Amino acid sequence: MTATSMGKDFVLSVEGLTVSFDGFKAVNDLSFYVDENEIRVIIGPNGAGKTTVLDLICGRTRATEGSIKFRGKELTKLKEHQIVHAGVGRKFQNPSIYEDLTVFENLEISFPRGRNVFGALMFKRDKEVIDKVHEIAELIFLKDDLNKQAALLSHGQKQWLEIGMLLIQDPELLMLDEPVAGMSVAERKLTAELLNKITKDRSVIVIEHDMQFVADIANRVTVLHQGKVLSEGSMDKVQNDPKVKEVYLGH
Amino acid sequence: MSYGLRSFLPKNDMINILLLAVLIMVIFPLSMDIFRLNLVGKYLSYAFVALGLVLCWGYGGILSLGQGVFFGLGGYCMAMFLKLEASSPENTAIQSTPGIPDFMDWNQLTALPWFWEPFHSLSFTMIAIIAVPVIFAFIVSVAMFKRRVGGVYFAIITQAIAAILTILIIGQQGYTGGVNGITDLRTLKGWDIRTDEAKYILYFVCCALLIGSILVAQFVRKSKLGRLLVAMRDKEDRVRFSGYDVSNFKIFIFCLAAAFSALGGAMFTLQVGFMSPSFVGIVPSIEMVIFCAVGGRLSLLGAVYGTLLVNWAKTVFSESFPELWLFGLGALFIGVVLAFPNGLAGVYSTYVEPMLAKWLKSLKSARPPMPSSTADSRS
Amino acid sequence: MLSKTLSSKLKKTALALSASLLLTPTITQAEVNTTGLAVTDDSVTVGILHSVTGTMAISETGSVQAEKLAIEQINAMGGVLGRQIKIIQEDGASDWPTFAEKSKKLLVNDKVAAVFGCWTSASRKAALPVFEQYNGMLYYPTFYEGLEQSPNVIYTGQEATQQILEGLDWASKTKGAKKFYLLGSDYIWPRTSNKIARKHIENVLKAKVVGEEYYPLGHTQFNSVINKIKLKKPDVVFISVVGGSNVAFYKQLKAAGIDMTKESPLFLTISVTEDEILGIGGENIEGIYASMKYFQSLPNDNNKAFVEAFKKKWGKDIVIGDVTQAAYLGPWLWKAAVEKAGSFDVDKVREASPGIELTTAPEGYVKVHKNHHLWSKTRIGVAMPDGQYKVVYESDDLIEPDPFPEGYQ
Amino acid sequence: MFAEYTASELTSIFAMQGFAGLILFSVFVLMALGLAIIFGQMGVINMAHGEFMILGAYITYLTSNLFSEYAQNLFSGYFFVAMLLAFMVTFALGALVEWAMIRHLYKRPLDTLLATWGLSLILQQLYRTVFGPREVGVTLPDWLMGSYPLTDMIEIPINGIFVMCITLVISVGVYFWMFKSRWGGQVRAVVQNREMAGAVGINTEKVDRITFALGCGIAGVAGSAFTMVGSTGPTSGQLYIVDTFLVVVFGGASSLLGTIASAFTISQAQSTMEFFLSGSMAKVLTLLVVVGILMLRPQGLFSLKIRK
Repeated sequence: MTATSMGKDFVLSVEGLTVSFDGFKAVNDLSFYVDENEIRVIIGPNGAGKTTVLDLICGRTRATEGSIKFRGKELTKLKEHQIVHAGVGRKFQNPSIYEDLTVFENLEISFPRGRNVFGALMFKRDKEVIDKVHEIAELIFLKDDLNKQAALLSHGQKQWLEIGMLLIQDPELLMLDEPVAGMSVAERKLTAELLNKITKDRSVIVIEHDMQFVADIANRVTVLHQGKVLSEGSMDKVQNDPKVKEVYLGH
Repeated sequence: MSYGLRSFLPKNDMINILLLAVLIMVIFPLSMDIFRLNLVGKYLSYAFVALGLVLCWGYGGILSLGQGVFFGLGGYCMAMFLKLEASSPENTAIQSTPGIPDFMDWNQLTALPWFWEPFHSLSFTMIAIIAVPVIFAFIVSVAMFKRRVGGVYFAIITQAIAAILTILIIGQQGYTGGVNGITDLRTLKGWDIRTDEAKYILYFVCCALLIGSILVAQFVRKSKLGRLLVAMRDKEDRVRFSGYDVSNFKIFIFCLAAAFSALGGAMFTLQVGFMSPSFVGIVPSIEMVIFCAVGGRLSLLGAVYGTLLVNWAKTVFSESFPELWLFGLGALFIGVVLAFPNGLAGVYSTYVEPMLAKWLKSLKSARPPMPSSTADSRS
Repeated sequence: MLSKTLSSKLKKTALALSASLLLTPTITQAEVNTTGLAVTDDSVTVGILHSVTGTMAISETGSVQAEKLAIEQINAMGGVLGRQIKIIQEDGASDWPTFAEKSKKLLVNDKVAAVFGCWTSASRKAALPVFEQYNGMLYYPTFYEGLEQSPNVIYTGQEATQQILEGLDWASKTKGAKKFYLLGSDYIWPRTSNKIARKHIENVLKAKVVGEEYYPLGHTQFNSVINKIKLKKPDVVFISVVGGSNVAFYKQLKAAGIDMTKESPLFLTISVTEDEILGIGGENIEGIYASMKYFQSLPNDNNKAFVEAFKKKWGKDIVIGDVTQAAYLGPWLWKAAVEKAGSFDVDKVREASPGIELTTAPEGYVKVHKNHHLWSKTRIGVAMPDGQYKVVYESDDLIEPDPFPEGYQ
Repeated sequence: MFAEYTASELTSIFAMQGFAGLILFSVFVLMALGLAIIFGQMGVINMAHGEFMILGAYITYLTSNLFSEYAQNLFSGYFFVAMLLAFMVTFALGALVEWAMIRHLYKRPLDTLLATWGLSLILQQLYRTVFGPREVGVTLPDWLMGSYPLTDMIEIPINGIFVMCITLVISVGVYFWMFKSRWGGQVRAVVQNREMAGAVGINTEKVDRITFALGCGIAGVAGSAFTMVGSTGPTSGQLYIVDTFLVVVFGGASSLLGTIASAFTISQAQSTMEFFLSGSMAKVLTLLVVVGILMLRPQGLFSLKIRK
């Protein structure tokens, strides 16, 4: 936490965040801040606590200590769906889509309307919904597969679909866990393009291993190691940090 | 895609529901005597439970082994009303306290317990038949689903609840009629429900309510809520992170299933003429799951056919081969689960329907086949 | 009043008689059957309705065997009113609505002249409205809680007071019992029985009930109640535990160091017949007393012939309990009533039934009371290691059945 | 309620009652251990658990008949042979069932529940056909019957001690097998990560089969032991099923220690309440409390907080 970061209005401020599993501290007194419209990439060796950080922000795991503030709102006490309503969207590491439903239905379910029981019963597939679904489908390269059952998509397409499901929620903070994992080179390129398009008006946190990909998209990079921030800054700065070199190359 | 009736009731489904309606409301009454028809009526009252299970188990992934509880609560509410009417002071003049049900008199109760009082009113009873089980289901499901108890745990806890309720009903015989249940029910607002004519009318009421319930279930299934249930069964977390409070949907569908079961219980009481704890416990509850599984856990109509088929087989086989019946039922159950997890409906849609479609196509090569959206691809 | 209804009934019968005279050529058929029962010139059809499958099959099998034996014997003697008895057997499948359904089938479709059946009270309660609606006749074999007296049922087993009062009196008089502990399975029969027992103990015997306890059906852990019995030190433990719980209870009793033959306390049951002892094991229950109307070991000649015939038909290892004998009485009582009435008509059989005597009953002499229960004796037997009871006491007179006992409710 | 008793009477009764609780505890552990292994380690719900127990009981019955027929002089020792046979037969049947049925259902845990229910129906009817609908009486050797008088009032039932010993032996055996043996390590590896375990050369199919069979085998021994305290009939197995499942779930499904702790809690609660209340109410209250606690703490008494 640098001096300049104090007192400024951040989209997301994580402070003193700790979570322990039976005494093992997966995340240990972690603090970092994400700016408006910033693309932040979190990297780190396996077991550094990257996914756990995302789990903590979106409410999947409860923090033992510390605070997560999103636009001044404390997230640690909210339930998952309330955090989503506040404007945080999250993509999982393995594509998490509804395999039994069609692409259209996958996107439609993610459309932010009719989110309570009664609303879901009375939900109508009106023009607004259909237009929005088509718009997003176009964006994620799936406009020809709308009626396809999601289980039949390729791995890369599933990743895109999940990104699309987030986009249709129009979150202010988008969190992506390894969005290009398992993709072919061509798909990777398309994904980078897609991310560039969709990150325009929002803040994004990305977890990624692919350094080339990271260099392409990141504004700032945070390196996690053993649940703590090891280094933070631009890609160049981080790459030349001796501590980072030691962690990555030392074993 | 136009919305409205078409979307909630596609032509295929409409035809299938109509076929069922014709079968149970025209063909059965014409081809059976009232004795057999009354039996079918009893089976159909179980079909309500199976219908509820399709929604909460097939779609919601919530397996309840305690649906007998709701069936029983609905049935007992109905039975309490009928028993009070049958226990008028004139009918019970020989008792030491006339005007209360006979079993209370034997148990030295000298006044009607407070919770029996409102069941003098038919309108209260009608509300209670649905409200009591639903409130109970609501309490149970809020406690469980808000804490994310699911799957196996839910199944076992509902099973324990069924066991508790049975022990309670049997033990508190002064208030409930004990192990014998509430028997000798005669009239509904002066109308003798034991005559053949009444049995016909009750049968048709039962059919009408069943078709109505199927339509309600169909509406839920085809609404976004139905798709959400499928989504939840697959990736519960994803639904949460799409901004839905998953537990509310589970609570809703569980309560709806309870309401269906209760309706079935009330129709059971009316048609059979009594209610007893042997329809509340673990064994009947699991049998109802069997009906649903055999018919197809993802098919509303399949559940109805499954119920009819299993019960019909039970009646026929247990008469001719009582020894073999349990072997048959057990084998059927294992076979369905292992080989046809989607039951009869699954067999129909994977084998029969394509054949039919091919055949129809060869008749007149037009009209593309309807996409089926209910395929279950879980392996 | 009575003569008026009687004469009007006679008139009706005469009318029906003359009507059928015109229609059917066979006079005899019409005379004995004016209500369209399944009676022909040489046969009459009756129903047997017990559970052959399900959990109750264990208990009801003996009744089916006894009823079939009785009917076979009656047929061998020339039948009823010159007609051979045909049987339609239906399975109640341990499921109460099924009993109601099958009753209806037997009465409406098969038009049977009488039904021998039901075992549990629940099945009888379920079937009763059907018998009343379609005016059928049911011969019900089980000892039960009483509190019922239907014109359409003949109860060939004991109602509660017949089994209980004499047994308690015996314990009080010959064993000087002052403190009683009541224990039962948790359902209507044990609860009603214990209610009657408590009143009798407190009001008539002027003794004390030191404990009353019920366990759910199927319960298998009785160590706590055994401890309570040890603590309260009753003179008599009065037991109405049924089914699988029985086995667990007596085994645990024995294991807890209670020697039942020492009679301290004395164990008096109304629920363990020779049938149940098979499952419990004779050595585990030696020394308990049972209050019943029938034991297989009864030394009279009727019984010796009955036991011999029963074993000949159903196998030499079979045992015969109280209910089995009561079931055996059903067809005989019906035959006697039909012959007295000279008709198979249910109304006439009902009218003829009170006062029917049976001198050939294995239990000795029985008589039908006007409340449709049987006058019969009460016997106390002590369980022997071979699984039989030895009769140690027999009431002097027949005990009057009293299904609605004054002062016991 | 204790005013009329002397202090020594009360002491001995409480001692006896504590002992009754311990016996109930042993019975619960025996019932639940096999199920806990199958459910906790494999996620399979075996509704036919009770029928496996009854199979063990029937084997004991057959063995006792055999001995009294052909080896009367060895009769006093037959019970050990019977338990061994019960274990082997139920183990074999368990392996067969796993091979024919369960292995196809690992990804559908709720379906195992339904399929094993079907199995339980078949087994019940099988018992009925083979052994008749009546309960059978198992003759016990004399040394297992009766009790050992500790004082005038306190009598220790010998078969209770015997059940406790069996429970202890089996619990210790399971502990060593699960946590000290190579085999147990493989089982735990498979539970934690099936693919990885398979990749490092563990024969996961064999592990599954033997785990399931072992659970069934323990059920068989339990059934054999229960001939001393309970009934043996075609449907007797049904009597145990609710209690057994509640013990396992209450303990926290994945923890064997939890199962034992939960058996202890439930048995003590039940036996205490049975002493102060009537039996039926005690049962209802026990079940209600257990269900109530499970609603508040669905993960059961013992559960590991794990990283998802």
